[in-house]
Amino acid sequence: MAKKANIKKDKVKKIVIDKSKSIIDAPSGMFSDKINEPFAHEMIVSKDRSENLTPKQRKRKWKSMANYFSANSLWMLMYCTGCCAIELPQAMTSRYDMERLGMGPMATPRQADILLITGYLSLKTLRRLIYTYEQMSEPKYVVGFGPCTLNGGIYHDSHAVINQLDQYVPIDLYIAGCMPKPEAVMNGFQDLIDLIEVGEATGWKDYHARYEWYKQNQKEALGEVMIHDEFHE
Amino acid sequence: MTITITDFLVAFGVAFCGWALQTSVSGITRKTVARMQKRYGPKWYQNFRDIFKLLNKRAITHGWVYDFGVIMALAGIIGTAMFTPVANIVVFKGYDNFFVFVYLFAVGMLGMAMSASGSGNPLASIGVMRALTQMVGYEVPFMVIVLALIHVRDTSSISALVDIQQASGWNLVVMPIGTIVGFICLMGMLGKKPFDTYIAPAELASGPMVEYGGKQLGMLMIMHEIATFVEISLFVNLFLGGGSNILEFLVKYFIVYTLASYVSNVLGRFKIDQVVTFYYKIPILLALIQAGMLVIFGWGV
Amino acid sequence: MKEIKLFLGPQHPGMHGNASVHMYVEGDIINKSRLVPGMLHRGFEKSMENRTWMNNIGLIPRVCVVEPDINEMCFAQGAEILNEVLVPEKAHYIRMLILELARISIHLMSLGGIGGPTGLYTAMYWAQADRDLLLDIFEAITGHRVYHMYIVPGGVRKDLPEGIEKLIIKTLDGIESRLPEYEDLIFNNPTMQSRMVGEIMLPAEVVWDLGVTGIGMRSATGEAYDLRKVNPYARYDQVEFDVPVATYSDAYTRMKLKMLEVYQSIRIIRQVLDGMPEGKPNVKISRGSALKWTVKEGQIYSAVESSRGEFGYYMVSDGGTSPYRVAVRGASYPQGLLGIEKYMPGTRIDDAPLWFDTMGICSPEIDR
Amino acid sequence: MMNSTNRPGMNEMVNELKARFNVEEVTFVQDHEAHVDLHRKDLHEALTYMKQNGFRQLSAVTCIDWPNEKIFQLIFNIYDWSKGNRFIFRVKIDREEAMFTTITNIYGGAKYYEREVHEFFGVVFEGNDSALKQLFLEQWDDLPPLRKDFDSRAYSDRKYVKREYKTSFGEKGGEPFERN
Repeated sequence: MAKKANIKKDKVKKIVIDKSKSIIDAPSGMFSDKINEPFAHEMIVSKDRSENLTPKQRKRKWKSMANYFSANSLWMLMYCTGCCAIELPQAMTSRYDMERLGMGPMATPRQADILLITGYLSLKTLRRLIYTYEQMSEPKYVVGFGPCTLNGGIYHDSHAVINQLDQYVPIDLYIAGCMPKPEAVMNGFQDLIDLIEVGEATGWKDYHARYEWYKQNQKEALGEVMIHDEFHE
Repeated sequence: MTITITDFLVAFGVAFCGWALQTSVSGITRKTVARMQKRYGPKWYQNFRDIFKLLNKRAITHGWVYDFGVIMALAGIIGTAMFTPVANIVVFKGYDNFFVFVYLFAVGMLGMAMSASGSGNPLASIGVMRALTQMVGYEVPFMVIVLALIHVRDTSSISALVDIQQASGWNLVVMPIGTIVGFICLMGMLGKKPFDTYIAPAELASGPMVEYGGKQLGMLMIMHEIATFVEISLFVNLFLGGGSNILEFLVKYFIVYTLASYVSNVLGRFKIDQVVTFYYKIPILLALIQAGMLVIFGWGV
Repeated sequence: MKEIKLFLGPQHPGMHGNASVHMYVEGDIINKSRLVPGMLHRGFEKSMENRTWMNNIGLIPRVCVVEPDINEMCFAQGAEILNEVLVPEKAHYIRMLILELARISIHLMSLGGIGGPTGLYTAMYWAQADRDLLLDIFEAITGHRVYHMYIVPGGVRKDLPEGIEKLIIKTLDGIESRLPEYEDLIFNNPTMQSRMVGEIMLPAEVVWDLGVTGIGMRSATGEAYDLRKVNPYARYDQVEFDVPVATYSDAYTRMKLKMLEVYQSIRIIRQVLDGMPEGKPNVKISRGSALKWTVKEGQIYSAVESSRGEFGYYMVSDGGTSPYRVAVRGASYPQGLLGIEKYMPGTRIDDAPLWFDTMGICSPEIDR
Repeated sequence: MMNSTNRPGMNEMVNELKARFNVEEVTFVQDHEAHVDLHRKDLHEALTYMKQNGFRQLSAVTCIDWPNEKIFQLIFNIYDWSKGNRFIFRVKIDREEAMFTTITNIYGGAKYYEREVHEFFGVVFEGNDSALKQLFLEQWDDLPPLRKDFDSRAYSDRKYVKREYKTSFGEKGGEPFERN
């Protein structure tokens, strides 16, 4: 695979536009200024004049290094929430070999960086998913697979499946297809890596900033987020 | 012999280089193992990226025992690595006794166990319990072999053992059965399959490490790499004659680690009772035979 | 020793699919265990009532994610019998081809899947690589890799593409030549034997008690209880194949039977390709829009043999354009729910993930 | 639909059933599949008799809702592996007072099927106490979902946020996409 050492400017721009779409529904004014601040452009510029950096820019440079490491070592959580998980083994194993991108499966949410929401989410899963998401250590990223995470997909009229996932947890990237082929999955991950490298995958900051809003939505759908894991006799 | 500040710096250098070496070697092994699995595998420096990413993440804590245990584990292992003789670099000459390793190593492991139990997750406690059980398994045959070796060579200093081997042939030749037992025990120490029962992602979700994330996990990964470095160096020094120069040592080191990885790649995982019964059957028997051959009959010496 | 409560799943590397096992363990031994299903509950049976017969073809493969074709077969077969549609001979043969390819693919996945709980990841990589070749065949025939929506009432959606036989034979030859390698890696491997031989027993009485079907039943009773033999559907009575059976059902035997079934499926596919009749692959079942296709009033239970056992749809039609009620009988229902409750206690926690793999438990078909 | 079958064992079994129990109607759907409408009081004895005669497997227990007739139809699906014959017993119970006696003492495997029927239809099985708890759903707050008078689309619309599409599709531009 061709390594994208230099991110092409037009590609970055394209993704940024896509990203803004997914958060367009959010009530305005809830973002702090810093979250939406794109520093993709500055990062590319700062390579040329690296000597005279202000402290802020220097911090940014450190941040971009951090982003490089975050982007190239994505550990994903093995949590198959729905159908799309069936193509993940294909993407993980010999033919497509996700490990080339530095990605690998991890056993617990504490260790993981990305949460793959592979398809539809029933209410029962959503409750556990919120727990899992909140357990992951930051920075963390969420990828939604297929139309079910966007608008319910084929289960839009089901009594058990939620319709719009970004109401409950922030999504950094969607991958299209029902189910996405491994090529699409790999391509999506490459896009996510690019997003992280330029610092655009800020869903987790959004979750901090609009925590009340997310919690409100979660409660509306779930009644209570609490899991009563009683041992059913 | 007086210990100067330079010695300390060199010792730290050994620990640091050991970490860098092991991280690279394991990266290369990941790549070659991937080829056995019909795929390309990650970049060879992937492990460095993983570690730096983890150190870069935000940390959460489960109480001071949890945090302190990690630091204790890392410090203990770095301390052990400082004593490790690498080829002709022996920093604290006269202090590189085998028993120093045994005790210092325990500090690191204890820190790890303490921290894992401090996280409060039942899976972590089960993992720690299994790790200790497994230790009981492999320590006995390993100790039998090494004590027999120390008895016939009349020294417990690692560098002295290396010198003897350089002069009169490797211990691999003197005690072939013992070397095999040593290698099996090394697999147990490294936690390679079939002896990775205490990590067992399938049922324990990585066992002691279950609650670690972010910076603590990064530190544990560094600790794990250094511990691997110490263990393999110990094996190379004890059985394969160390190295007269760095290159020779590195070649042996690489071969041992790669061999262990390849073997583990085609084996499944034992259950914990199977681990203990395994160690208490064949390796201990072989170890006793070898010890008898060495100590009573003096064959090969 | 203190009894502690452990959760295996839903987010857990040892779990197959999105389900959870709650268990009380003492040391390593499981004292009590329950499956907690429903994380994949989508209300399938309700959704099917809200869609027309033809629209349902897009929905039903999703009942069991790993093995979608059996759903299509059940649905199409049931609707055809109710409506007295005569399916052309060629369609039957193509259906058999698809079903057997699917069987190989899920058995390969299961063979590799044993690598997950036991740590033998090499097997997983190899098996998935081989399975991917089969998915290529599916893509060439049906246009989809996983959900094919190919077997429809009245036949199959379209004819086989030209020259596909060569691709299939080549792929199957390759897989057959590699199967001995799997045997060496999984079945002749001493560490794997120590994990599987004599573990997770399934005696014959337990089989009858639970109602386990499929490989679990055949490996315990020693009888060829396979719907393809007992009640042949499609044209399984016109091809020659053996059903591997055993009388001692441990994890090893069940995995071995899966392996042997792969050989038999390859044998069936060869015969199917040789005896492929000429003609059309489907008949026109309705005049005008297929969406307005109605099925005659009646009830039917249409069952096929999946890789995990008897898989069936109980279909009720009131003569309308959509099904009145469809009840899915998931093949892994007995061993998944009652089996875990009654017979998992006593095993060790190391065996719990293996239980899922060797018993063949598919959580989406339990939850639906 | 056939009225008789040539398969060995089927006709004899049907005749036996007719002689012993209060059989309302028998239909042969396929060669090996007979649907038997029984009176609800006879079901347990019939199942016991069938189990003694080779029908050792319970394939499924399920339910059909007929709101117009105000009945639930319970389906008991049993199978004889050695002969390959399938009998499906159907009994009718009152929809308002949906109660039935459990069959777990005859077929132990029915435990979870009954639980599922209770969860999705609200049929109470006397003697199977575990069936009263929720299995698939969690904190469910409406009618049992598989009943005909439960509208899953309305429930979904009410409960879950739907994505609104303001983008215009094609030339018509901005018109809401009509379904059905």
